[in-house]
Amino acid sequence: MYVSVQDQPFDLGTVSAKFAEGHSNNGAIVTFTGLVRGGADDRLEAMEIEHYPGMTEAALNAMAENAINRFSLGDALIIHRYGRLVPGEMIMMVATAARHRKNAFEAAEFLMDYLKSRAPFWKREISDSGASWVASKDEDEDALSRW
Amino acid sequence: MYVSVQDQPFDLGTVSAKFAEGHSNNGAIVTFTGLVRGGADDRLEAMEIEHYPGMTEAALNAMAENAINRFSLGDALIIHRYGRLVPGEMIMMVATAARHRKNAFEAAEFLMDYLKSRAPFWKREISDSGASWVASKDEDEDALSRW
Amino acid sequence: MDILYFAWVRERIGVPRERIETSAATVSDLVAELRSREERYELAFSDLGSLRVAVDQELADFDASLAGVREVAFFPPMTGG
Amino acid sequence: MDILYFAWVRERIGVPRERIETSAATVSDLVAELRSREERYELAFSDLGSLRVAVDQELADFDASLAGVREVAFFPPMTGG
Repeated sequence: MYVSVQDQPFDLGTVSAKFAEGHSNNGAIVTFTGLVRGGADDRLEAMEIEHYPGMTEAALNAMAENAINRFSLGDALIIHRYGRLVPGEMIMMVATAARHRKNAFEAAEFLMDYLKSRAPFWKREISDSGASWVASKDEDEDALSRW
Repeated sequence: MYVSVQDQPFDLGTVSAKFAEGHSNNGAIVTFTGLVRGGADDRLEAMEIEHYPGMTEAALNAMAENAINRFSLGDALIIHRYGRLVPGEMIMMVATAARHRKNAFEAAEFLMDYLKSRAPFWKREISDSGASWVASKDEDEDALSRW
Repeated sequence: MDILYFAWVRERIGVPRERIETSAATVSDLVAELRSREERYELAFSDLGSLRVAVDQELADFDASLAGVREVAFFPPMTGG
Repeated sequence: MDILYFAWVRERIGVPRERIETSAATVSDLVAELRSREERYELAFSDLGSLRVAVDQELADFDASLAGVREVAFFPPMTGG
């Protein structure tokens, strides 16, 4: 299990390759990577992510442990950045390893659903018209009800 | 869109990093990687994968195109190996890029479900007790009914 | 007790954290006490439905007890991932 | 017409492909013609429920027409991924 809350970028290739190493009992590996989108008309200059040091690490560790137990994972990984990011940059990623594909997929979706509305991160979008906090979506809250 | 049927290994890190480049309108990237498992008691020596040259490439291209259209993907990738593989080696991977996570996840599962029972590959397991063709699973056939 | 504020709650209150002396029994009592202090608190806590609270770094309800609690944080619904 | 065999169908027939002259109108007719040839074909085609067929490299049903077809392939259910 690996959990990291960091302001520095991470390398998807390096992280994916390292995560996949030595999984001779886990036939299925799923990764999800979230990137900063440019926005509807590409006017987003940057995204600033604030978090709650201490609580964030504890929340992410608990989510990864829950996923491992619930979906019988061989391994799980969560990396989430904070600070200022520009469009195209990677915000976060999760990775899951399981014996079969169904559990690996479900665990990755489970982690994403919890990260969206239960991990203490707040996004603010900076464009040429100013800065605004990203509003939470009802659909993200609703997504939790399936677990 | 990238589709490859190959006997040579691929590098998950390199492929993932390259696939994720320049997706400023796709906020969500999902990868699935399938590895050869050692088997219940680690007695598997190797897996041999046979395929139907010509039909395989056409089938995989059609699946990738279907996924892109059906889930409004920004991009899709399928790599599938054939030949002799040992436990721990990567058999195949898919990658999907979409604006939102739901479509990226669903498209990756869609591709996996179709690869399992509609792409002309046949696996044979070699152990110290001999060689046997892997039987198709009813659950894999059933998985197609959700799409 | 340490009180922390994040995102637009922090912006409205004007500070990221402060230490206060309180005998509030629950989070709700604490909120009522803060709202009675100054306009900026009244503004930040005007719509509790749009607020979330963590007690000692765990998500909690507004009726959670503050007995023995060291840290309470207020913030909008989270937008991670 | 080229006939291709894969996996255990190939093993039972003994060759990966062969060219045959046939006037079979459908895949089913072709199967019947092959079964009447030799024991190894009878063995390979004994349970059609466990076989799949591709006509000119596309999955097809056993009642598919062979008019104008260049290549027919027989194999067990696929096990990719």
